[in-house]
Amino acid sequence: QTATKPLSVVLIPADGGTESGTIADYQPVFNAITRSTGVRFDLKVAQSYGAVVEAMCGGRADVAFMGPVTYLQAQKRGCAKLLAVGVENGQSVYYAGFFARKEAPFKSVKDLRGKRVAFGDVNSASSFVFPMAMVIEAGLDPVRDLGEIRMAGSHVNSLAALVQGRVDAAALSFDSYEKAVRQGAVDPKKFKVIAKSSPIPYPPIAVNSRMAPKLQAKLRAAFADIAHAPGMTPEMIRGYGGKRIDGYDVKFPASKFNVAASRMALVDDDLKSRILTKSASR
Amino acid sequence: MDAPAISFRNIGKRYPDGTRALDDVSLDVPRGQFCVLLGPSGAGKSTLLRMANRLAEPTEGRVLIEGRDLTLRTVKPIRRRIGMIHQSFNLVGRLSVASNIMTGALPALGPTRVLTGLFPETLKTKACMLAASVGLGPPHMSRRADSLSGGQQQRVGIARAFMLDPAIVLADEPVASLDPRISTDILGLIRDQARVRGATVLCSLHQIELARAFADRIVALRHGRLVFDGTPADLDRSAIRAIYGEAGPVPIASGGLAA
Amino acid sequence: MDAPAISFRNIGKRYPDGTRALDDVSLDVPRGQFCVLLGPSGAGKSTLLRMANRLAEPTEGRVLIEGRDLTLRTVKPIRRRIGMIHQSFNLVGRLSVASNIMTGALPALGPTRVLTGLFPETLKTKACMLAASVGLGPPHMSRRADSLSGGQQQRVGIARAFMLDPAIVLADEPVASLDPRISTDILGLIRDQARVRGATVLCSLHQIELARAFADRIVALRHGRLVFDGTPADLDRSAIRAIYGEAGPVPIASGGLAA
Amino acid sequence: MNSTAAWHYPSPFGTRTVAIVIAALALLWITGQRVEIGRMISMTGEAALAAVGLIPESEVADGFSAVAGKLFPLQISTSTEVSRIENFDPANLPLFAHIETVETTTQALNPDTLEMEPRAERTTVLVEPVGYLVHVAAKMLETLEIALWGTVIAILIGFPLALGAARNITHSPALRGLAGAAISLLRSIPEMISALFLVIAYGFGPIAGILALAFYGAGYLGKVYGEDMEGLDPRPQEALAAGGATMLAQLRWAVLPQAMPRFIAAALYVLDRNMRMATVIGIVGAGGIGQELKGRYDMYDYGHVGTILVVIFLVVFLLDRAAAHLRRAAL
Amino acid sequence: MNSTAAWHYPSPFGTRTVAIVIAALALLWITGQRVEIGRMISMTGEAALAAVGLIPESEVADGFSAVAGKLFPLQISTSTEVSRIENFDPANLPLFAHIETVETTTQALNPDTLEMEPRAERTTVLVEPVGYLVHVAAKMLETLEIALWGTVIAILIGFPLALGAARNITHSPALRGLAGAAISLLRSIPEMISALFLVIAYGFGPIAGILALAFYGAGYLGKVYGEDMEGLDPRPQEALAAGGATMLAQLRWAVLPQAMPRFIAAALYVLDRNMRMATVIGIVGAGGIGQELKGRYDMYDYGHVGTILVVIFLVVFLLDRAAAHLRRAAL
Ligand SMILES: Nc1ncnc2c1ncn2[C@@H]1O[C@H](COP(=O)(O)OP(=O)(O)OP(=O)(O)O)[C@@H](O)[C@H]1O
Ligand SMILES: Nc1ncnc2c1ncn2[C@@H]1O[C@H](COP(=O)(O)OP(=O)(O)OP(=O)(O)O)[C@@H](O)[C@H]1O
Ligand SMILES: [Mg+2]
Ligand SMILES: [Mg+2]
Repeated sequence: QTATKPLSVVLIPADGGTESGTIADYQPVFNAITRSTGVRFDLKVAQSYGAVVEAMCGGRADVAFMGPVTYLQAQKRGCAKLLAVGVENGQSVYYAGFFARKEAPFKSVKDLRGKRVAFGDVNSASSFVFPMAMVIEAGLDPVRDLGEIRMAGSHVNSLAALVQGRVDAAALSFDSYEKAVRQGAVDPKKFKVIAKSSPIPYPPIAVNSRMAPKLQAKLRAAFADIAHAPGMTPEMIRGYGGKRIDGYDVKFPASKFNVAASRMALVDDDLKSRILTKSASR
Repeated sequence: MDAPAISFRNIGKRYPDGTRALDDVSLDVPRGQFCVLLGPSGAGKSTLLRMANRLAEPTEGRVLIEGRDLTLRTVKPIRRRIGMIHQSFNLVGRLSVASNIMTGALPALGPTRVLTGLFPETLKTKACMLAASVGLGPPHMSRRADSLSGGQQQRVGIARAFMLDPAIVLADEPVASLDPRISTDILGLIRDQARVRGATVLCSLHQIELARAFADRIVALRHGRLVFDGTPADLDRSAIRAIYGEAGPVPIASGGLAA
Repeated sequence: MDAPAISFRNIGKRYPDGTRALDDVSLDVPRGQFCVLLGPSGAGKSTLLRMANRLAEPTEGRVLIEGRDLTLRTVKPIRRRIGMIHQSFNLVGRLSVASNIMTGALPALGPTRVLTGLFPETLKTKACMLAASVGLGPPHMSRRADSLSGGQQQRVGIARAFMLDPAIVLADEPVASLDPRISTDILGLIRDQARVRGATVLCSLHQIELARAFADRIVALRHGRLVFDGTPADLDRSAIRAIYGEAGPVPIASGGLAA
Repeated sequence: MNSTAAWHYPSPFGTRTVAIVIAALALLWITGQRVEIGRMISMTGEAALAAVGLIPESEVADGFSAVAGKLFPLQISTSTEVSRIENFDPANLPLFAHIETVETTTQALNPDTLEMEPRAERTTVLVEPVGYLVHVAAKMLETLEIALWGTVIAILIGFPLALGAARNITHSPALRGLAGAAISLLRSIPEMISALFLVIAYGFGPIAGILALAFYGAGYLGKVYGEDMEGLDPRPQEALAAGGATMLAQLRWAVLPQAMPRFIAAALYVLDRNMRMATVIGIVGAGGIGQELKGRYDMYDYGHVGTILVVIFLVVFLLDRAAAHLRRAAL
Repeated sequence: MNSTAAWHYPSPFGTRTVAIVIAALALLWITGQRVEIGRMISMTGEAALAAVGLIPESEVADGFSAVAGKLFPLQISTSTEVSRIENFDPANLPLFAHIETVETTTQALNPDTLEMEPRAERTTVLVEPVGYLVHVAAKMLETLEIALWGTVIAILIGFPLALGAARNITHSPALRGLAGAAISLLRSIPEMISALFLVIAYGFGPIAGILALAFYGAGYLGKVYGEDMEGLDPRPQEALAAGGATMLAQLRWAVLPQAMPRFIAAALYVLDRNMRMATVIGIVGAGGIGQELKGRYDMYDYGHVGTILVVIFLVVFLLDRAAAHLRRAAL
């Protein structure tokens, strides 16, 4: 890549966000990096995890902000390398969980046996992979033991199904739930968290593994020093979900994503296709 | 009951594109009269006929049918008393001949029959008899109207107009596409119908001979104005010249009759 | 060059729905002849005419134009030499009169002119002259064809047929919707054209008088079979009865001529 | 004439018609049970009764009012934290904008206690009173541009295909079959799917969206234009053919003049359909208002969703009027 | 006759036409630059050149072949680990099925070392040679049922609206305006969005999908049926009106017989469009093949995606043939 052709950056709003909102979150960061390195960027937003993996592997995207599961899929195919992960209060994790109505008698994931449960997108760490792993770790076979599986497509639809009483429990990220409460879409007094997932690594920023190592190093340095880049204010440093973060960790060990990988290994392709089949039956 | 069947009062018509089709035409057609309308092509014959049932609206003057003003409110009941034969037949090409004839009876039928197409036997018989009287036999009845020859289509249109025994018949060149034999048969049929039932006929024609043979009265338009009004006997060579212009109809003038 | 202009050899036609329109018709029309086709409505006149340029395909027999067999391969060049006047006019209603007349010249124009509608001046002049000769003036030229009266539309169709100076003219009731004056003008025009250019005319008509006045030769169909072939002088009362059936044309029989 | 023969009035429908009608009803009955049409009717009925107050509540009515109610009030302003605006210059505000200081209390879920906890924040925001409307309008314009080009390309591909598939233009059955298959192929791939593939081929951006819309639109126009041309009054074309005019001449002077009003209507339909479809395929990264809509929905900003829906309605409505106008002028 | 006057041949186009054409071209030029049409053409051109081997490679061609190539070979069999099948009875296998033992090496994460380790596994699987095809066919049937009912309801709502909006049926401009607005409203809400709301109101299952399809379809049919009725030859209807026939009679005996082929074509178009749309709205939980398609895409199972696309194409193609047949019979 020469300096004349901007690097193509693809952003996925991890649990929902608008095109302009997501760009507004990241534009200042990338602008700062342009100022410090001279590398220019062309930011695009996509909402399909699969399309971004294919874009990375097809060389159509140079940099991507993607969900942890997506990152791992791309990495497994040898297309992506970790660049940086946002840090907030020294941590780079978020949580997902199962939500239910306050009066529901569920106390743990085990109690979901025979119940109707909604999940989000099949490639989403927080609304599918981690919650599904929780079900398996609780000793249940998702297909055999859950009453009904609803693949609602997104965090919002998963929660909406719960709110409307179409399911007994819904899997989504805490972040998305907070947004719903803030926007008055749900009344927090009526719902509770049944179980919390293990910490999920932040959605990372990854580079195409075909990118020249020198350029990768240049970007890595720039991200590490983002807080001191010219023209940056602390408020402009944003990360997952548009939240304010302290900075980017470029030394984040890729092995920390193994937690996610282990969860992914639990939810293998065979299981996924059985879940798909079950969710489609009625 | 002495109001004329059709009464045009100072009718004028200018089409939206500026064409002036009629100009101050006044004409009373008494009940029971067989009145033939002559005039060169484009003289305004079709336009005048179409005003008698408000298919065309006059831009000046007014029309009275049996003494009643023809307005938006009265048009429905008045139209039921009028049968019209259209110059371009206006059949529903995709329907059968039988259905096309039957559409003439629709105004007399209730919504159920209209929707289901289950017509009373009497009307079916009538449709068949009318078809026969214009020379269309049973094999034609279930054929599609658009597979008929020009003259056959015109005859379907004529049968349709008589389904409800109209008190007034408006006929726009009813025999233009017909051979002389059927032409006379059909004009005879229309005249007989009218005589028997006391119906009024206003009929545009191009054939002067037929007009002379059938009309009680002949009127003629030229350039949208009434230029002749008289009995068949009054229609002499100079009158014809006044209607059609200088040369007069050539077949007569150039010795067509002598052949 | 002594092959007849049009030659029908043992033509038969059965429509897909089973209607038998023509039955073993053989007819040679020599070059330069003005041949009139008579026959009652539904006799098969239109069908026969439409076979001369293969708009209808014979189910039996074959058609030769100027000695050449009319096949799928030869039809294009042959059609260019033929001008046709259609019984139902077949104008493009949404186009202007000028454009409709001009469509008659399209076969002679290259694709660029066809696409852009930029026609050569000579053709424009010709279109205007033809319009004038059928009695349509400049104010009609830019009007939409579907806003014309029936007779005016028929005249546009006639002008269109002459745009390319056809060697053969097929005319299907060209004057059905026209008044007697214009009828004779137009048949005169067709005859003159034919005489001057040595063109052949095959023309179906319903008016026996006009047939007598203009034809070099008269042929007649009845129920799809040729029942008469002779000069106008041969067309006597008994011939007419053979063509149209028992009663014969009434206007003549009932003293129409005497009026 | 023969009066017994005259009695022959054809019967309005044959046993074949009756059999077909019965078969169709049976099919509807069986499939209707499988897709729970009965439940749909009873639920809708309940909602209707609840709406007029005859019964106290209905699931459907509740569900509707729960969501639909939240669409209002529409959101038309924007407020942006000034600290997030690069090179913010308080002396040089955008038109109509002003600065406010707001104190907000937000709720956050504490991962340890699993309880919601309030947190107070004080921020300076730039308020633009019609900022969101302007933003939506800009996105809408982009959507319209995508839809417009999707339509233009659809016509460029679809019209030749239609010519190939129309019985009265193309006489060779082989060619017609080929064109028909191409049309079916273009129409059989859901835009959503072709957009996903096109994004991979052309990269993220409007091109993939335009092509996805254009491919499907080409299939639609190929089909509709073809059928329109076949359904015309054949006589004017026949008159031209009778004179020996080429197919091109027949097309230009008999087919097109007659078909134009329908062609225009179909193209405008594709345009407005593209506009709405852009809201779906925009999601894969093809620009336009789609992501805005999906994103706002995912962020529970129902007021924003309401604004977008109203704007889409207005644009569709105006397009409809314009289309009706054009059609009538061409009629 | 007067030969100077005869020289008056109207000019083919006026300055107004020329001005409109120039304005349209300018619009296309400007918007074309905004949506990168130039880039689209050059990329597509490159791909075409690459395809015929004139240039070594093109991004687009690579991207296409990367994805499209993966659609093949189509996946038509299923294999299920027998250990995951409840009450598996090896003596009583499904039709055509057989049992295989496969040895696979998978990479698994060792929870202790947190390293990926290869692990050989030996599993017994039940192979159904056309199992996936059967599954897709069953889903397709369900999709067709949803599409069918979406179409039936669309006709039931759309036809009355079309009557209300058609100039030659409804004479009152107020009523026409009302019907027109309802049609615009129905057409302006993207199915995706109305499906989201309807799922909340009616619950998961086909009802929400059917209604979402039906609402939009009703808008489409309202528009198209209305325009079709307005575009008919007015003379047969005029003939009936001239005799004093009611509007109902005119509709049943002049309008419908003429419009039927178009009506059938439009309804069949809605049917096949619904079928494809079901692949999009199915995603929100409305049944049909949509979730299967989206899910397989998200799982990178392109062989499965290929199978689904081929099945959709076949169904669209067959529907097309059936539609053409019906239309021709009605013509
Ligand atoms: N497309 C068609 N399908 C079936 N039958 C047809 C078709 N066209 C014409 N016919 C039938 O063929 C016969 C001859 O028709 P044709 O149009 O040639 O008659 P014609 O002599 O021109 O009559 P007219 O003087 O009434 O125009 C008629 O009985 C007619 O009904
Ligand atoms: N819809 C219309 N718009 C504009 N002008 C029209 C329309 N209909 C008829 N005209 C014009 O009005 C004049 C009278 O037409 P009309 O149809 O009444 O003539 P006509 O006497 O019936 O002629 P023909 O014997 O040829 O049928 C003609 O010049 C015609 O061109
Ligand atoms: Mg007239
Ligand atoms: Mg004929």
